[in-house]
Amino acid sequence: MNAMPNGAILSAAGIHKRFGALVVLDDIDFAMGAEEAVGIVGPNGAGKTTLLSVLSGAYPPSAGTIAFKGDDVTTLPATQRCRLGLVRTHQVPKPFGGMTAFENVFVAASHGAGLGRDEAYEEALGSLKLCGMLGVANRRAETLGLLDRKRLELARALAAKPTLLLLDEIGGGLTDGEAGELVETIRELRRRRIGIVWIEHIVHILLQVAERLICMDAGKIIADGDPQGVMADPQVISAYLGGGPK
Amino acid sequence: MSLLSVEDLVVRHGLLQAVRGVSFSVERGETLALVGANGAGKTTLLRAIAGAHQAASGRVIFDGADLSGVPSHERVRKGIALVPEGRRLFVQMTVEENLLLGRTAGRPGDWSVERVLETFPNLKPRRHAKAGHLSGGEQQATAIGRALMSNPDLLLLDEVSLGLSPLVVDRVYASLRGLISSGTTIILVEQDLNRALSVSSKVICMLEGRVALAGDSKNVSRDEVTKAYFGLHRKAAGGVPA
Amino acid sequence: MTNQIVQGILLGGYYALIACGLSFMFSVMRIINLAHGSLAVLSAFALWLLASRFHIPPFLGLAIVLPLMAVIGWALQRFLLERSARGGALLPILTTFGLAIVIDNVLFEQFGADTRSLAPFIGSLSYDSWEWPGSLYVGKLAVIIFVTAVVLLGGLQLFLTRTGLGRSIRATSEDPDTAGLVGVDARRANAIAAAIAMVTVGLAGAFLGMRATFDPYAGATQLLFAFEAAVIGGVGSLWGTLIGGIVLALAQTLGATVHPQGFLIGGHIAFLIVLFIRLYTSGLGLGGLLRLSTGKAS
Amino acid sequence: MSTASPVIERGTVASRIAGCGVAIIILLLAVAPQFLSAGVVDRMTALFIYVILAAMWNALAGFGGLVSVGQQVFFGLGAYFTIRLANAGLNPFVSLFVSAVIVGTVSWPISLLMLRLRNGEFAIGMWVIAALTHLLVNLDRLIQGETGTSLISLNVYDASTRRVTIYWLALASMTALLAVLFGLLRGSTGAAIRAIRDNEDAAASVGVRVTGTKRLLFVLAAFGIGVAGALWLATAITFQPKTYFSVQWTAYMIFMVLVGGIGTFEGAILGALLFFIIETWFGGTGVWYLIGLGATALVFSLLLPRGLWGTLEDRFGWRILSVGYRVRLPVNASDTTGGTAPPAQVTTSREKA
Repeated sequence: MNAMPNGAILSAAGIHKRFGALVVLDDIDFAMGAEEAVGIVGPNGAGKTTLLSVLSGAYPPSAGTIAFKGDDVTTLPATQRCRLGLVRTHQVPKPFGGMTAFENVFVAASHGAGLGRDEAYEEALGSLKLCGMLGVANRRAETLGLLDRKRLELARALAAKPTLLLLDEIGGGLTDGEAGELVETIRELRRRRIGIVWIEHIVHILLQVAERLICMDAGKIIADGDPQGVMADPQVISAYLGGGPK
Repeated sequence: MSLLSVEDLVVRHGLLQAVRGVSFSVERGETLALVGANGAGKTTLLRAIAGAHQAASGRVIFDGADLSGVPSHERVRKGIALVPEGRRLFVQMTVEENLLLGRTAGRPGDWSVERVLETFPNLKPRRHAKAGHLSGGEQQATAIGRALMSNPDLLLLDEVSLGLSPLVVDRVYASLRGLISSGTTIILVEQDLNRALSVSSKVICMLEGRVALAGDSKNVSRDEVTKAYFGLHRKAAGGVPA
Repeated sequence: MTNQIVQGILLGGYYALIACGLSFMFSVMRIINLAHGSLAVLSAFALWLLASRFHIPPFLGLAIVLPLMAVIGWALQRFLLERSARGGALLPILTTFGLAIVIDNVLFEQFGADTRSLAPFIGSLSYDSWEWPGSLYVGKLAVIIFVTAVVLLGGLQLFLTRTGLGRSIRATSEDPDTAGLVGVDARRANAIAAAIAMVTVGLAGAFLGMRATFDPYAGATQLLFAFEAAVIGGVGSLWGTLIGGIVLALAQTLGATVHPQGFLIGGHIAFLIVLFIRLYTSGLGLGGLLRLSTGKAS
Repeated sequence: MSTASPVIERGTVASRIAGCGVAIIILLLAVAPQFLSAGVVDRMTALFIYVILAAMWNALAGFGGLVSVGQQVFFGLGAYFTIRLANAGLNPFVSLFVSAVIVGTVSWPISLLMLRLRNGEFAIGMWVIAALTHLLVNLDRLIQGETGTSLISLNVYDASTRRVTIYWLALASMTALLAVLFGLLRGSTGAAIRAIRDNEDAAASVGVRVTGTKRLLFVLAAFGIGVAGALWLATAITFQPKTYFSVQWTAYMIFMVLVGGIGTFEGAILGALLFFIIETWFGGTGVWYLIGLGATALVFSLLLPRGLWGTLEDRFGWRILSVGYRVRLPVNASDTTGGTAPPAQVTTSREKA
């Protein structure tokens, strides 16, 4: 697959990632259009988070190229990709613990989105509000609970004004009510025409938002398409549960 | 008396409440399979039983003794051994050294380096190789062997077939069957449902920190487990379990 | 020239001795102990006190001082390092730096600014030498120190690989969490490792006192030597430390031949050059220089 | 939904009063030499230098997470370059500041190597740099090794002019450096600096330029400490490398910051004041004084790692010279969990000073 579909905002071709002898990503080809919402599922160790890290620039791929908005960003560090609008969240939230929730988000607005002071304030407050975090805006992040840290992770990424948001398991550990709020938040992002790639283990949450689903297993994409179809794919079921029907 | 009983156990992993009130018990000689999606809390549950996480509330009772506050190395001494997810071998050390470490607790029993090598013949030529240089199957065998070296009464196995080729998985499971028939009590986390059901006597499916389904391995259907696994059973029921 | 190289190599033995405790503690507990040098000087003063006040010769005095150092190491780990390490990576630096200041100045308060030496208490050993082929004169003490370093490093290596306790310590340094799961008491292993490290520091202090002079503020220099030798020696086995010590000593010897004040400068520059090469060729900057390579896959 | 938007507050009533207070204090300090004895003027000059040292080390370690035990290198170089420049014929007072600029410039290449080190390695690596620089300075014929030399060109001024000029220079330097530092830390760069301290990877992933920001901080701290070293030389006149390149200076900085409150702007100043008082009272006790300093630093790092001001700030919410941001929610906002809920008054989200 060398020719990328026209209008793809993000495309990755021939991505390999090895850690020592361990092959984590094995020839991944992936492209998505702007404003698309793509879910990624797959069993443990399938390479999902690694794929996200390679796409976001946390580390370079061992082979392959990545293009964002038509430019080759394969060797661009995460900082630069963020400034171009490709922003990620972390599976284990990484807040700036000594700073307040607002300050966390403000950093992203002023540096990631490159806004001036007043616009950065607006953007930061808007992101906090969208994620339901205004009430804890003045709390030091290290004093927040897991749920708020996850929300903060999302709010901070949003404040960097992404055109494409890479989400890594932001739904884990949520109650049903909380998960519902999260789904609403993500739907709002979609209305704002932000593209989304979302890795999630809690499939029923993901299915409420994703219009396309990718299933990975052992470093490869094994299914890609309509969510219901992918979840019914025997290959997907056996990737999770192994073997054929009992 | 059950060998192990877990009573309304709540465990936080970092800030996440990964296990949210789980109760079950395991009798001597039984094999319990624990299935569920990632993040369902299986690994945290096993680690809490092994003492790597302390319970936020609830109790783990082993051989009649409450284990609250007992650190992991003491639990090994009492007879609980964990084969951790991802094997967690000491990669700088040789296979033999890894195995010998399993003897630190000093529990009496039949297991020796020689016997482990008999049980896993593929390790024999690798005895002095660094654990970091082993293949996945050899690593898994070493990890199981290391746990066996403490002569445990209860063996906890976390994803022993992950990342292994089917052939190697077969071999690992063949040796597990040997252990089971020799009367070792086992709790097993396994992705492959068929395998899990085929070796176990009881099965528990976890979902988001709770027990979504518990039953006899012979009586549950694959379909039932699949629904519980993805949390689709409650959508179908149209409600939220209490 | 051959003479200088031989002397340099022998001096490297001393640096390996002082460095091995520092890198041992770092590889097990991930802590750089800034009081390392001061503790070596403390040991030297203890031996000096025993020798001058109670007429116990230094080599005999070690029988008292080394166990004492072991206790200090154990207590240090249990009461200071374990606690401060919980507060993140930066606190142990501040804690051990504070400790170094306390030790230095307590020594100053007790013993004053005079420089001391253990040389007067070891008889002719301090100046005796052997003549080697090629009319090479090598000090007996220098040879003893070098041999001690080799024996100590070898012994430590054997201890770590051949004994259960040694394996427990290595397991703890690789992965304290999993070590607990196989039955190793990680806290105990760390405390024992600290005790062992302090014994090597005590021995290094003894030789510092015998081969040269020392004063209450000599600890800082010893710490820098130890750090430089450990970093130059780099990752891997304890033998790397020996090589690091020898490289450092040779660079100092070379420096001294270039300029009368070039001894220390030569060592520091060698350290910076090695550092530069390591940082810009291997990308080790992120992983840490002293750390034994763990090769852990993510 | 409410029509009122939240307001970003940069200060409190207390901080506005404190701001005025600081301005008054500085004005008073500026005219103080008229009324103070020579000895007191000299001591006050020392205090200003301590404040600079504490603020700079705090910026580096407390805000940037870069703990260095080799900052004496910049202190010594500040003094050394002053000597060199004055010897070359430059006015000694001008030399002080040109010297600090050179120190800042020199720190740039040092940062290329040192900033790649982590934690303890950075700390002690800086110490090696300090030791090496000390030795190299000793090689300079002008310095005559450890014998040292003096800033003789200052002798053209009479003693009282010299004393008061240095006092004013120190006061002005302190004020200016604190202002620059405060401005930097309060601005978006300051937020980036703290973000890097808390999580470097996350900072990079939200668009913070990690390396450049760290370097800026490193160079600024080097410059500030260079100023302090040059000023110290001006008060002491004599330059002995051993004194200036002593690790004791870093020990003082650590003590001041650790006791005052690492990572808070007020903490460093408070720490410098406490240190100054302790030195004035106990400095005469010589070595016990130093033992006390070391032990206090040890105890604080173990038991009260946020220092006095940090603890007060946590306990009572005191903020005087805060570099942080507070969100004030409108009174009718639905959230009730917000820490501060004073009456709402503004409807835009413009900054309120």
